[in-house]
Amino acid sequence: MKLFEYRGKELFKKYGLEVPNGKLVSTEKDFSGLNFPLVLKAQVPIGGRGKAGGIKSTENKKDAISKLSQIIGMDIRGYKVGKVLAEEKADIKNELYLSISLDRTKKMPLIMASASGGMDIESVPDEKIIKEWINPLIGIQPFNIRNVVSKLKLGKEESKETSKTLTKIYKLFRDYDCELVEINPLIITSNGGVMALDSKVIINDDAMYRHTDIIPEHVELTPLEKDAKEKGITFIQLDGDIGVIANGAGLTMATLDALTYYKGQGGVFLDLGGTDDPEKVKQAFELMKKAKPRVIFLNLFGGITKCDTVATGVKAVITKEGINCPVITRIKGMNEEAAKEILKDAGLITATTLQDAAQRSSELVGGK
Amino acid sequence: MKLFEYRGKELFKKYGLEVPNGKLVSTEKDFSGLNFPLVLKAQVPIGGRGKAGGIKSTENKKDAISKLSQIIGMDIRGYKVGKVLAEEKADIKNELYLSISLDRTKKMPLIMASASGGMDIESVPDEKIIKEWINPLIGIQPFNIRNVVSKLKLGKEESKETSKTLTKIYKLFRDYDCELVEINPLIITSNGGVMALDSKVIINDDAMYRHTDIIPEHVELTPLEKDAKEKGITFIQLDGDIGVIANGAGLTMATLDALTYYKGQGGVFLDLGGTDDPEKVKQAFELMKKAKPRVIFLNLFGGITKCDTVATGVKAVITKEGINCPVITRIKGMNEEAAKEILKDAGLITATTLQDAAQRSSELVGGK
Amino acid sequence: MSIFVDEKNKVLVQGATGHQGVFHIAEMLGFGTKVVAGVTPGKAGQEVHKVPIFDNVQEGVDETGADTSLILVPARFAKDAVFETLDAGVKTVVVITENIPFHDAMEFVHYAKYKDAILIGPNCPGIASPGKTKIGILPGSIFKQGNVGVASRSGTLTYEIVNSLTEKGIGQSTCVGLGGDPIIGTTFIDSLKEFEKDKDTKAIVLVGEIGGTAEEDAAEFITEHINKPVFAFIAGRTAPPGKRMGHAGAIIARGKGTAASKIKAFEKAEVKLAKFPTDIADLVEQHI
Amino acid sequence: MSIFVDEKNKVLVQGATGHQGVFHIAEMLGFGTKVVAGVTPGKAGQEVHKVPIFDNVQEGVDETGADTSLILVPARFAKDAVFETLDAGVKTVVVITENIPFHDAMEFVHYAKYKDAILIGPNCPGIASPGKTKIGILPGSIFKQGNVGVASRSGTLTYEIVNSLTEKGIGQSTCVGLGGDPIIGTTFIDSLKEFEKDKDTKAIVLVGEIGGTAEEDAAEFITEHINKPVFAFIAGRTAPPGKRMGHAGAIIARGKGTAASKIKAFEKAEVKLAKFPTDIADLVEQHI
Repeated sequence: MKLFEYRGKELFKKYGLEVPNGKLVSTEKDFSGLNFPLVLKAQVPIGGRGKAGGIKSTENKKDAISKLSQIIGMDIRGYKVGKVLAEEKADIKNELYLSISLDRTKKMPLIMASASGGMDIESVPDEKIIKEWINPLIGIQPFNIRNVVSKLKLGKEESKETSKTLTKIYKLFRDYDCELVEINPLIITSNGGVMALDSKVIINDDAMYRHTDIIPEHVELTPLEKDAKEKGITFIQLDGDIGVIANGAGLTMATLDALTYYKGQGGVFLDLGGTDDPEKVKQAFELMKKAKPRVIFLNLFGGITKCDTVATGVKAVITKEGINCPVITRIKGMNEEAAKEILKDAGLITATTLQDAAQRSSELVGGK
Repeated sequence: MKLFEYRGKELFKKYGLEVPNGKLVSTEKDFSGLNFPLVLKAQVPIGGRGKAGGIKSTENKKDAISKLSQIIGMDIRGYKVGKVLAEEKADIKNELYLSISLDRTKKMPLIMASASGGMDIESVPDEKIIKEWINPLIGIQPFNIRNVVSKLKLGKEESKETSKTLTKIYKLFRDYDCELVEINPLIITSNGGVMALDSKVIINDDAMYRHTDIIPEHVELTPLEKDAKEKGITFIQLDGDIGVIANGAGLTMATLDALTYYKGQGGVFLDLGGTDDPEKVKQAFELMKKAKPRVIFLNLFGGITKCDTVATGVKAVITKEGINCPVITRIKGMNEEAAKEILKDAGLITATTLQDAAQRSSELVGGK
Repeated sequence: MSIFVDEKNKVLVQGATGHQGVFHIAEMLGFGTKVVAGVTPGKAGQEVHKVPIFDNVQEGVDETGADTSLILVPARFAKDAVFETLDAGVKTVVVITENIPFHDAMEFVHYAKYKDAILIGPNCPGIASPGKTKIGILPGSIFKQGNVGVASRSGTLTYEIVNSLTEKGIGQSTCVGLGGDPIIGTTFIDSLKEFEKDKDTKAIVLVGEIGGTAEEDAAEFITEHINKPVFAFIAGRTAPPGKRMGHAGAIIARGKGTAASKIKAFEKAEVKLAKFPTDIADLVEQHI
Repeated sequence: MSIFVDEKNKVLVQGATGHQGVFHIAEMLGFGTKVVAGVTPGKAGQEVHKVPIFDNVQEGVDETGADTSLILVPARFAKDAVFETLDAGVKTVVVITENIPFHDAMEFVHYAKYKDAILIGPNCPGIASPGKTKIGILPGSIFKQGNVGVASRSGTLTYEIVNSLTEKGIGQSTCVGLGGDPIIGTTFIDSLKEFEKDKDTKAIVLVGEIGGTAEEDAAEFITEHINKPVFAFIAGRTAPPGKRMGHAGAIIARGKGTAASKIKAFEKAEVKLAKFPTDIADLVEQHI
């Protein structure tokens, strides 16, 4: 779960990190207790809000209120701005970059730091990025901190403060099962203090159960999304008009790839996970009907359950509730021939290969 | 450092373990706030105090005061009792044994538990002792707790409470760098609670620097012991009358063994550690003179420093301050012949072999 | 021969008495797997398809000589289950469980290395060496003993590919499902090393997907160390960046992990790439 | 040949610029040891006897190819120093430092195992393979190249024994000081395994002392696995129970670790025991 900036900063404060004095603002009176100049920052769960006009400086209250009204409700790459954080402008001597993420190859946390803070880390040349890996069996050690901080070439006091900060951030990263903690910029103030001007914190969704103090940002689910979530079916909305039902992430992706090859495009897609349970297939069909695609493409590999059992389930939904668009089915695995007969019987188009099925689906929506 | 029982119990309380209501008592008014019957327990850093009369039950204040006066000042295997802990008698349903120690062979903490609490663990047959090793890279895990507690065959609630207790004790063991935490008995009370009736906690001396909250029990050092401590020389008082100076633990022990072989007996012994630094040898001689042994036996292996350099140092002390008992010297290593000449010159008996030196020393005090 | 597992592995199932446990113990026994023990705390003395159940792993190992563990417990108990089995001396661990927190997986993956144990998964379908053993939840019916080694980050997609190989009469030496999580114990490179050494493996099939750089790393390794022919399929060529595509590990994050990058790396390593999953079987047939 | 270390080891010294570091770098260079780097944070660019000093171990390893580390830092920094050197890829670590907390030692000993590294010590004098290398603080002058392997829990006592061997013209293949702490990385058994394999070792000398059961464990191992003649000396036959005899590990605790028990175990394993340290040389001379 990606935390909004202000939530990330609440966690930072909990771990003793300095952040600018600030708060969420929505009306004039919210500015009391804050000293101008201020920075107003749109709270959205994506980067690039600065370029999109979501960050504005302001010198006085009148100007602030006017700028606040510009930011609230703004659309930033599909996210409507609902919350704005007002913060006192910091006294920046030096901007650093600091992050802790997961290195999938080494299977351990990776600290990245750079003396060039404030810019996108992907634009910093690799040799200017300090990298330090932390072994999960022993956690962060004094030498890791020394290795990172000594290469930042800071003054003595600044190094000491940055070392303390890094220790705290790592603790937060570990305690909260983070995938990412990024601070860009982490600044050195002119009195030698260290302060986090931004926060990007992503908590591993699978570990949320042990962080009940983190209240998820309210996300409006569509009725379909809600329905899918309750049934444990992965639901992803893409731009196309072919509804795809498949089992397993890899097979689902391969199905979308095949549609694209034939100039079709996946729309709603439902991944049943690694199952071919007839009950789950039935539920997916019911969901898909509500999504009203132009074609439904069912691509299943019958692993444990026999294909004819699955087909019987599908037939039951179709027969009982009717369907108002063409359905292309392809079921592979044990008893697939019997399955085909059943599906044909239910008026569904049955294909043998993924290619065949993908091509037919694409043609039905005007692909090649 | 071995903690007195009441100190160990203070740590237990800090970690949320139940202990009987109690306090240190020395006068009548100290009994206020305690409910009879009570148990009075001599606070000494060794076991076996029960058999020695250091633990007494008492039903009323008059009796308590009389028994307290019997215990205070009592000599328990060389330890004069200065402190007495008075505790309310616990309601015992069941007595368990529980300890965490270091397994030197496996190089990890070892939990030992037994359903036969209250008795000396060495008298419990091995197959009745539950053993569970904790890997230091991952610390205690839920399965370790399950493994120990399920084998104790307790009731459901009791198991739950014992599991919590074990988790807390392990945390204490690790946090405080313990060599041993032993609770014997750990009792189950009739309402299903778990309570530590005794405590034996040993903290690793080398880790004491990180546990500044632990105030060492005041131990009266003799002037010699104090002197040796300040100079970083290991000082051990044994029963014999031959003063031994040697370098290194192994060599020192081998020297004592050799004396015993010739029916001599080591008295004060000074281990310089793995050094042959002439300055340290000089200090040891000064110390040894104060201990007034009947013979001094200097057994050095000259490793890094040349033997003649060491001998010159020894000669300087002897010549300057005189010595009032025979000194047998044996120095091996580089330039040992030159060293012998110097020592002979200073009026010291020089021996070539350990056997020769040990035999001569023993003879001087009436050994064989 | 085969890699990682063969007919000698004696399997203990953790989470044996649950729905999945009972079902897959039967499936594995049917495949010929030596399932010797199950573990569910508090259920010692019970049996599942005549396989004895123990209270803890150590007892299961001591009583039956189990050397391999199949983990089917829920995500929040998985780390404990893996630690328990490694401490009991088990040397091969297959973790089926999905949705395990990454930090838990990091810890047990490194602990397995400390114990010199093979750990496959998590979030994987398991491993099968046809004719010898199957440890996991892969459908047994799709396999045929033979000379193609398969390593895959996907589940059902692998079943498709294996099934199409079998339909063409091309058998498999070992098929290992590596798992769809970002942190997994056994990687393409680990599998490639073993397949290269395995005398009965004549060709290698890799099934990759978007996310991470496992395919790029594998491509580099193939160039330097692999002499056997390698075939590959990459899923997710049309997946949009930033969306988690079903698997926790299948995500294009910060510009990294695209199918294009993986395909390019494999082409450079002269790995033969299939456009559609089932094309793999045709490619293999043409080349061996 | 020799065990654990030979002339190829490239040594990095942690704590190189302190009094002990400067002294022993010179001593080691004089013995022929390849000392290639030193590490003291903040002192990069300096030299000690022409050995370059680095700020951290990784830089030292990257610049010089060091594969071995000698730890001379104070006790409270020792754990960090060992972790640092292991993470930098160093495969042989010799820890001289004494008074390291046991819990620290337990962690780094197991971490060394995870890294497949050899760790000798802590609280040890180091290791010497005469004619090849010396890594530690043992006096170089006492050694002579030859065929007797020595493993010891003691420091100066070992010097005595080695010196008496050398005086009799009996050289040593490798002499390893295991360390006087209760928790040590390399044990008698580890050394016995290597000595048994080493073609240039014809006889083995073990120097034990009271405390723990390392000698008893070794005796059992000798009976089962060692064919070369083994000689031993045990210090502390007259040590009183409960007193720590100089070494942290040399203590008879709760009735365990007595010299009598060790002597009995060695006798059962047909190990030849010496009454006095220097008798070892006579025994070896008689038997080989």
